[in-house]
Amino acid sequence: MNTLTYLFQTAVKNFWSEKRINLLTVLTIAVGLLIISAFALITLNIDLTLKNWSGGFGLVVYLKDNISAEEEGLIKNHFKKDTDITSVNYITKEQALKELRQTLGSATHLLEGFESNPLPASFELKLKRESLTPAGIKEKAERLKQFQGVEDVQYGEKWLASMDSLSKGLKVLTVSLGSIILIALAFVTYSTIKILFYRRADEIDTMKLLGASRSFIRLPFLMEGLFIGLSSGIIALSALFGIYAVTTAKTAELIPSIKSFAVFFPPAAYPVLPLGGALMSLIGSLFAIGRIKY
Amino acid sequence: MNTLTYLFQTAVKNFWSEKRINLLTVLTIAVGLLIISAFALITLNIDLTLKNWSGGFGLVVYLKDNISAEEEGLIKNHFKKDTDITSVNYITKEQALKELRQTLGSATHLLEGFESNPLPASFELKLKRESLTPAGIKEKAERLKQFQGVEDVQYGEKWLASMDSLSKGLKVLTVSLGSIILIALAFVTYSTIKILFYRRADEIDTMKLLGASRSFIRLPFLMEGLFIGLSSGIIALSALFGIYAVTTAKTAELIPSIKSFAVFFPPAAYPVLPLGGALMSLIGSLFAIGRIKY
Amino acid sequence: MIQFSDVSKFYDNEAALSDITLTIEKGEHIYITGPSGAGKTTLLKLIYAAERPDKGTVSVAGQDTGKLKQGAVPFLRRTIGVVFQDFRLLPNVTVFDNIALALRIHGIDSKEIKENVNDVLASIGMKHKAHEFPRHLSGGEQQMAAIARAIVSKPNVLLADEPTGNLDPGTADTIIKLFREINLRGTTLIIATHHDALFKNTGHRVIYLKEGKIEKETKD
Amino acid sequence: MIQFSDVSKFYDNEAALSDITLTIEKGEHIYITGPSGAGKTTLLKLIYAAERPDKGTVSVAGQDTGKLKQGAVPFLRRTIGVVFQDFRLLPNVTVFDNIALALRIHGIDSKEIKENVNDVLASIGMKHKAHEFPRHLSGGEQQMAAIARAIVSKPNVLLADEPTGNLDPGTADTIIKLFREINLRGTTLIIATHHDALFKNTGHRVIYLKEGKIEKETKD
Ligand SMILES: Nc1ncnc2c1ncn2[C@@H]1O[C@H](COP(=O)(O)OP(=O)(O)OP(=O)(O)O)[C@@H](O)[C@H]1O
Ligand SMILES: Nc1ncnc2c1ncn2[C@@H]1O[C@H](COP(=O)(O)OP(=O)(O)OP(=O)(O)O)[C@@H](O)[C@H]1O
Ligand SMILES: [Mg+2]
Ligand SMILES: [Mg+2]
Repeated sequence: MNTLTYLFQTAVKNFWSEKRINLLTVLTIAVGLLIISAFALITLNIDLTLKNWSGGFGLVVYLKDNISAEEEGLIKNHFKKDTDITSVNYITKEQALKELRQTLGSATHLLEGFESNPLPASFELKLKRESLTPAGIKEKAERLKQFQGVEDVQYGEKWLASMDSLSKGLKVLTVSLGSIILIALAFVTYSTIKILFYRRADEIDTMKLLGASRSFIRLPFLMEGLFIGLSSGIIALSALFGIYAVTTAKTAELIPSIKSFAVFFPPAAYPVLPLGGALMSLIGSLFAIGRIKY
Repeated sequence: MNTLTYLFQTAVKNFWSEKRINLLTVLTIAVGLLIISAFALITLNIDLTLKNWSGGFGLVVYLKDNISAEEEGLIKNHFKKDTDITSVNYITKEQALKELRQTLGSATHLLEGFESNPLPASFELKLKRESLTPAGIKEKAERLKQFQGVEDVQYGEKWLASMDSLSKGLKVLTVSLGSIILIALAFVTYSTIKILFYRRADEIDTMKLLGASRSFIRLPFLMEGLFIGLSSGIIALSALFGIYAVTTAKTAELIPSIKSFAVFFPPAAYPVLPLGGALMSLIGSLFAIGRIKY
Repeated sequence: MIQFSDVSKFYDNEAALSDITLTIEKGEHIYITGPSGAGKTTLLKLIYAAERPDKGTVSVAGQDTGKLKQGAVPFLRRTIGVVFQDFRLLPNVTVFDNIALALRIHGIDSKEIKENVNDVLASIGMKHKAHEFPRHLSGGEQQMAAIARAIVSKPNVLLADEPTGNLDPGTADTIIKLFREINLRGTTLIIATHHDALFKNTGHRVIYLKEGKIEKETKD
Repeated sequence: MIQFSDVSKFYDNEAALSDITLTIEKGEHIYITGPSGAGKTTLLKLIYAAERPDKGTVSVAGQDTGKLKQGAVPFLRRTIGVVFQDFRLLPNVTVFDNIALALRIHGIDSKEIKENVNDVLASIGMKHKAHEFPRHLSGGEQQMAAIARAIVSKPNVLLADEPTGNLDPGTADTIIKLFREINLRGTTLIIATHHDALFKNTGHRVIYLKEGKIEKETKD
């Protein structure tokens, strides 16, 4: 116990006695953690935005004018059984015409040639995000077309395909760039701590010659690494929050809607950065000290 | 001259005598340069992609069925004088109908109610990218509406607005994230070199006591910094190229079209990374050595 | 008991020590002398297992240091106090903490450490420098701190490598008297030195090394 | 000519030197002695401007070191050779390069450097260690390398701080003889040492320091 207290004090002393260079190390690692967490936050926000967009996506089932109540019942029943469908919205012929008028805007005169309402009634279906794959939707559409009373089934094939590839591309980018950055930062941490401890090789030698055990030598270094990582994490978290606040405020001047969908990490995730930093530095220190041979 | 040769040899020797730790430093800085140049490359590619997309954007000027040749002439003349317009395409009533049929696809029966072709002839205008601001386009549209024989002027207002804000947002993101990363890396470089040179404080002291001049002490360190930066830059450039090649190849499996628009930096820009790295390390070293006081 | 049997140690194919056979009894007070580069420091290093013999065996307290497991080395070293020729003080801690370190390693508690360190500092007249850092000490003061660290843990064996090189004759005398006291309490004492005034006419055993070999042995 | 006029130097409000007045003529051969912590090293540091006086003035070759501009310091130091008490060898370069460094600083060309360094190494019998790194040398060998570096550039003033602390009497004699030769060629020679055998009965001037003050001065 006494020895542990001493080793802890030693770590604090060592940290303090080289405060300038330790501060540099802390800031370096903090900057690294900041980059990776900023990256994670941006990814999170892009992902949420994509989810929002694709939440508006669905299938439209156009009904024949002469559909029977029984046929309509069968179709509705099918919707109920399909767990991928999250909402069903019935659009009457009149609503459809109204919507078309709105969409056409100033070109509404195009509709003047019609004697009766040419538009069909329809069901608008919304699907779970997970089910929004081009192949899956196509299959669903084909099945719905088989029903009696269904005139046609439409969905944004092209849009869906590009949305899908955008989402996939983004995932590839996120994972590859993210892991590059992660590896890079693990490396920067290791390297910084290695260089920092390299100076102490003499000191370690002396301790060995005085009969210190491996753990006696290592513990202060590991604790120092832990402090460094922990402080880095706390600094990174604060900086990230600051930058997030400033950036959203600034961006809101250009895109006011940003405030409604930009998010920060949930409070439960706050400890991740300090603890992650501490763990990373701890492992970095462990490698940096290396094998102690007598 | 003799002394310069010696100082150069000293730098090489120093670099070599601590090769492990110098290699770590080189890799750390290389990783930093890699991240920043990867970021620049991604930004470049996104920007080009946006340019491609918006290249397809334009205004459509719908003409009245009863437009006179003189009126058409005046309109065409106006187009010629407006330097923002890069291309003008005349769409006849028949072409318009054909296009609409294609667009409607399986819903083409909607057109069956028409007796005569309800669609107007039109001019499709393409604009310079720089002129694609919501306000500018709106003004252009209003002016065109004043012409005799013009039925209506349409443009993707919403799409343009979101495209514009996307582009602006991206720019804000790029500049802010980019400068954070740049500052971070300048800092990592400085810090790594500082920590590396910190060990040599004793050596510097000894040199001072032996009567070495400031430049005699500094030059080997600066050269060592230069080597470190130069090697880092070369490694980063090679790694970036490797990652680019692998990533585009991998991504092409998902989005085949990527090959047609993904670009790497032009060869003329290759020296930027090694030279930039060298410069950065040089400045970092200069700060790291600090003022030499006697 | 320390025993060298036909020990050689090579650096870059040159023998720093060759065919040394030597027995040092428990509680002995012995000097190692000889010109620069004769192998004095190397001989001491073999005792505290900082070097392993390339030929022959070195046994310390019954343990063959050449065959010692890594984990056993610290335990051996804790029974040996060493005054290093180049002092080897930790630069980032005070004189007090440098000396206390030798006790910390034994897991002794802080109160006892404080007492012991202060006692040692008092006995060598260095109390006023307890809270200085090594770089703020004179050469002799650094050497005194190194001596204090070696003796504070009351080791079974005390090795002192040129312990008076930076000391004035008066202080050197004090140190030698202190060493003698420690030796009388049962500690085996091995001093490597050029300083023949330390052993001249004392009746102690002196080993003369030359070019890695034992040239002669006397009882002055 | 080196002149101390009423010089004091304080560390943490304690005087390491107080009220020193002393004149050393060009070409003199003088010893500074006194117990550990008396201020010998501090006195030498004031000469090569590693410390500036807190009171009084130190003048070296007509220059007041206290008022010396930063840019002038290296030029002063190039006229002074110093054997540091803790050697101060660069750890990353060989003995040869450590010694050559003193000449590099003068901008001398490589061929001449090689000759001079080899001559010096030969004169102190260290040629066989020319390409070793300092950490692979014995204590005495390191001290010899430090001496070689101080004398290789044939300085006007040679300061040697405890230059024989790690040398055996034979080697110490050789070094002192070498110093004497250098002195006879006109170099001012100032040796700080505890080792009274160096100056006993030589007829040289000896300054005895004690607690920062000049206690006495003799011509032994
Ligand atoms: N940088 C420093 N900071 C604080 N005190 C110092 C510093 N340098 C020297 N001292 C103190 O000044 C006094 C004189 O030191 P100095 O090194 O001149 O002694 P010395 O005569 O050379 O002794 P030695 O023979 O032991 O080398 C000593 O008490 C020392 O502790
Ligand atoms: N690590 C090493 N690598 C290479 N050679 C070494 C090493 N350590 C010692 N030597 C050489 O071995 C020989 C004996 O060295 P040692 O340090 O034992 O001498 P010493 O008797 O202690 O001398 P001194 O009185 O000068 O301290 C010397 O020639 C030295 O150069
Ligand atoms: Mg030795
Ligand atoms: Mg001194």
